[in-house]
Amino acid sequence: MIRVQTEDFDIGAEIGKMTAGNSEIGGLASFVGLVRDYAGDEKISSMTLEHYPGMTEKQLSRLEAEARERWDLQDVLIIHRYGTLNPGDRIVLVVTASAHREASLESCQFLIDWLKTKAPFWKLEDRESGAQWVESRSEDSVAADKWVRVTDA
Amino acid sequence: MIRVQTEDFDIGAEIGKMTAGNSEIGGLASFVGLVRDYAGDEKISSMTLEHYPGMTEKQLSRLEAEARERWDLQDVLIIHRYGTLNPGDRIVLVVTASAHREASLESCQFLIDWLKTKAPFWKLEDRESGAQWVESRSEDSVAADKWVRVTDA
Amino acid sequence: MQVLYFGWVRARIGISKEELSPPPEVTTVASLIDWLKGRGDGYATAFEDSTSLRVAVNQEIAQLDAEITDGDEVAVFPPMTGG
Amino acid sequence: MQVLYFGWVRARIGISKEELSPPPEVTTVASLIDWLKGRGDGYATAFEDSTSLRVAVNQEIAQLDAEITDGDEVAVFPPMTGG
Repeated sequence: MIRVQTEDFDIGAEIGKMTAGNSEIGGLASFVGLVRDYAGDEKISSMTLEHYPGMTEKQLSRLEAEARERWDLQDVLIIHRYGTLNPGDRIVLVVTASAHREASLESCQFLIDWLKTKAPFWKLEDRESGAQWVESRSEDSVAADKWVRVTDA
Repeated sequence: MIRVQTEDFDIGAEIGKMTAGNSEIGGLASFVGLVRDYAGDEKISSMTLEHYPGMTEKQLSRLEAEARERWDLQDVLIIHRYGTLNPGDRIVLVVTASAHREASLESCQFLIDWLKTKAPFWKLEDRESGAQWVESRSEDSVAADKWVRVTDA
Repeated sequence: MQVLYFGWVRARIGISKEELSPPPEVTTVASLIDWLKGRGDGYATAFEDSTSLRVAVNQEIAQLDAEITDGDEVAVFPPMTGG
Repeated sequence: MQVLYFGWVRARIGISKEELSPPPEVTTVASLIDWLKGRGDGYATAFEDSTSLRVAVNQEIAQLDAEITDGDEVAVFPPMTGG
């Protein structure tokens, strides 16, 4: 399941819903991304996430489908927030559940790596020196590319 | 922090405590291991975890220290339950928090891999055909060994 | 043709969306961008460095040489920074 | 010497812990295990296949040839299955 929303999410409740009544789940991996208070040595007072409504939902659904195709998963949840967030606020939640720990851990890492470069979000940091767009990092492209399969090339 | 206990744990509350007031955390990875209802095609009615009191705490603390030495982590939490658990029950929680997602995801995977082979727990499954000790899997040794550093050999 | 801008592309141009009727020689995203550059300083600045631009056609990631037609939804934006 | 058993080692022997005073020729974990085998069928069965045994001395993982002395806490168990 995917959700794009301005509201915060409750990690425990989301995981609880996923595991309640499904005792085929042996391993559940999750990742939470949060707004940090510093970018380098500059204090951040807030971060505004802009996204591409319509395309965002399509892309996240596609990422979920891709993860389910690559791994034997019991469940997948991606929640991505947009709007203005403060340091310490949660931005994104990825949860993957499988019978086996390897599948859950790997697919969670996969989804986070691909979200970085394939989910249409842009981040504007409100820094002491003024507003600054978060630049894409080459390490993120490298991390995303390591999941490209030879058959996809 | 490490905890060895019979009681269940609240994932959302644990993660909330970790992130509250620490806005240096950019990424937080977690893993939950749960009791499955089947082993192969045999139904499991319960699982009893036995551990080595004293040594367990030592080993888990050592794993936490090792993770903190290898990655730049803001926080680490390992909770491992023992006693008799039912299908769907949570067994273990690992949470790692870092400024960066890579460190949190990698260290979480590391801790789970090492827990499998280095935490003194033994599992007795109550199956339809009778009680059966869970055997260690060679894949788990392989997964654990991939984290051995050349300097440790 | 619906054209959308995001991130610093949107910020430089000053609008997030516009309905455009480009001339017939605009057949690809690249030629659309070239044509847009003539519409004002904001566009010229936003599209200065084409290697830093990413595009989508009808909400699907596309290349700069992707063909486009009248009814398409075309979006131009910086590299995505999700997660 | 405190000796502890876990998992199916404990189940086969029937006890989880015992205070023992092995003879002077018992200087390593391996020789302790050999001596224990003579204490009854449960021990013999539990220690049948030494490759499936793991040991700890004073709560630290050790090898079968690890030296042990009187005050030590020695544990014998199957491969661990944590997590």
